[in-house]
Amino acid sequence: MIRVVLADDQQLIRAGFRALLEAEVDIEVIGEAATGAEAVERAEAERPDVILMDIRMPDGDGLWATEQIVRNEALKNTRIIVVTTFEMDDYVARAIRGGASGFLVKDTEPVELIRAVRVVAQGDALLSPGVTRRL
Amino acid sequence: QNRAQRFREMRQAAAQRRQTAEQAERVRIARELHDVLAHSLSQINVQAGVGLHLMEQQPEQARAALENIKRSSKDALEEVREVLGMLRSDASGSTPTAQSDESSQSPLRPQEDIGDIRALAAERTTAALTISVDGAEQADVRAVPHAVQFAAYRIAQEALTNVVRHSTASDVQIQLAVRDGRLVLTIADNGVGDGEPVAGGGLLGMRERAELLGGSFAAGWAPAASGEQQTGFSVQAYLPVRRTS
Amino acid sequence: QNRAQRFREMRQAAAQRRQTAEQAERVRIARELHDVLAHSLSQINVQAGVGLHLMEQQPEQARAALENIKRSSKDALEEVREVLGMLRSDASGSTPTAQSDESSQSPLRPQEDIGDIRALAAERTTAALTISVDGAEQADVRAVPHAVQFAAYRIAQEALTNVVRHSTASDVQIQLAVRDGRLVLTIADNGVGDGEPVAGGGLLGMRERAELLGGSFAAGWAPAASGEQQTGFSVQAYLPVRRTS
Ligand SMILES: Nc1ncnc2c1ncn2[C@@H]1O[C@H](COP(=O)(O)OP(=O)(O)OP(=O)(O)O)[C@@H](O)[C@H]1O
Ligand SMILES: Nc1ncnc2c1ncn2[C@@H]1O[C@H](COP(=O)(O)OP(=O)(O)OP(=O)(O)O)[C@@H](O)[C@H]1O
Ligand SMILES: [K+]
Ligand SMILES: [Mg+2]
Ligand SMILES: [Mg+2]
Ligand SMILES: [Mg+2]
Repeated sequence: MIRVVLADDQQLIRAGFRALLEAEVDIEVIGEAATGAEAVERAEAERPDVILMDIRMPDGDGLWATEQIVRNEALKNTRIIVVTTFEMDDYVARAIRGGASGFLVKDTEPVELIRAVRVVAQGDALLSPGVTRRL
Repeated sequence: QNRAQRFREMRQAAAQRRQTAEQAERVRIARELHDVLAHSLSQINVQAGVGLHLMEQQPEQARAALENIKRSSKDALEEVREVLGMLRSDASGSTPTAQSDESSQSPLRPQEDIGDIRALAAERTTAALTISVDGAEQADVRAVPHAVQFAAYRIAQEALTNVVRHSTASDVQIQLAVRDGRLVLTIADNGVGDGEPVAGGGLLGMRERAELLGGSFAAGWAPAASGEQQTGFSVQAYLPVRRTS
Repeated sequence: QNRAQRFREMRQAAAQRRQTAEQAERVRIARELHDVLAHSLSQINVQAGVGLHLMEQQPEQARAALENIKRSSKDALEEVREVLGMLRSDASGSTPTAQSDESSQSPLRPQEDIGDIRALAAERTTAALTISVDGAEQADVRAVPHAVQFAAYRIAQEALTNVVRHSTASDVQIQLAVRDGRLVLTIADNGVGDGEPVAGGGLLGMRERAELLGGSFAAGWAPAASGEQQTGFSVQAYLPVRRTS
């Protein structure tokens, strides 16, 4: 079972991703967070395999939370996919530098998102094509 | 000829200033819209995608998605109308920002000024963090143009956000002074650390604000001096005080 | 003394020009956004409503609605991204824009022209709504300057958005003609209703577009004539055809 935490301040995004992922036999959503600080908390409490991490959140954004989680030795098996509204160069670069395993925009196809979760859970890195081109 | 050339130069300078104002305005609007619109649209897109993906196995998901979309598109529309209404009324606006009446705030109107930095500091003060503000009440500081005051407020706000987020500091000092025709704003903490900071949205935004006003910006760790002095992170902005009247 | 005063006046004039440029820029961005985004969002809202309404009897309608919503929210997002990207790069931008070359212009670049009105009409046509376009191919109409063409396109687009949103009409007629040095654009529907419309962003934007070009604008219900003639809502813009080259 791939255990996933969803971090996004938009409730409808969390609900959408939850419905999507819960429907897969090998994936379960074990927690949600609406702020960066909560994401770090959830990560420490649940030790998920994968976190889908929004960037723009109150109280510690997703880039900060990513850095905190990556830095935490106890969470070295937790992979982070940054999922955000904009594929902005500086965000992408920072997310990757900060230790995220992948970067997706929110309007990615559902099948792509599910695939990304599986790929990253296996320990592989993932970059959306638009991003790799630029880096 | 000499006169013609002077005139041409004057015109060029004016055009350039105009351009700068336009650009500043664009950046500001871009920021606002980023928040308002893109988020609603991506939320709608996710909902539609999920509804479609799941509708075979879970038909009720399609209904839920449509209901959510209906509601959030309506909310977003109202928000767009509000923002645009305010852009318009600002633009046709008789009185730019004479009133400092908070209740009449629009998201796009610069209203906070240097006087509000004190409240900001009080808000962020905790048992573990003291914040002092120096110079905010001086007559020459209070007299700087509103655009500069607003920029100073935002820079102080963002710098304090960074202290709370990134710093081990127990004390922050905010200082304001007018020197050589510039407002000098310093936010210095006593946190420990080193290395070049990797600029994110916060430092970039602060720099942008300063440069849009024709000023300059610096941020980083104070060099750890001869054993005694404590190191700390500081942010400094120099904002030219051009008189508009 | 005289010199000091002249200098002060010059400075004031420059400040005013700057202000005006800012305001013009805001209005321009506001208008574009209203048309581009309010438009997508309201279509999305209508789609969701229709999908929900029909999904009991015709479950496949829910799928169609979700598909349309998914596509249009993605398109709109891309548009927002493009606009924001360009606002950003413009702002940090190197070269101002001395050229008055319309086609090489920014994000908010006028692109559509009168020729695109036909496609717009086709897009909005449904079983319950026919839309005809008259005069769009006439040589004198096609020859009007691009800024005027773009304004005409946007006015037609916004008027159609209003028909879809507010009207009971089953038929819309769009007419274009050049008369007395002006492009005359009429969008008239056969919906039923009366009273002065309360102008929102749509009618305001249409008027602004017309007036910015030195033209005029009117909208409202046709007077219900002597029993025979059907009443309807119509929008009319007169856009001067000034030659730019
Ligand atoms: N007061 C401070 N003390 C220590 N480090 C700081 C301080 N302010 C900024 N930094 C460093 O500078 C970096 C960049 O700050 P910046 O505000 O640009 O981005 P951020 O806070 O990480 O993210 P955001 O885009 O949300 O502001 C921070 O990540 C941090 O490492
Ligand atoms: N074709 C039409 N048929 C009937 N009423 C119309 C028509 N077009 C406009 N109206 C009326 O005029 C009003 C103003 O239209 P306007 O486009 O300015 O604002 P809106 O459509 O209500 O909102 P928005 O700011 O999103 O465009 C509408 O609310 C409606 O009552
Ligand atoms: K599951
Ligand atoms: Mg967010
Ligand atoms: Mg920051
Ligand atoms: Mg309208």
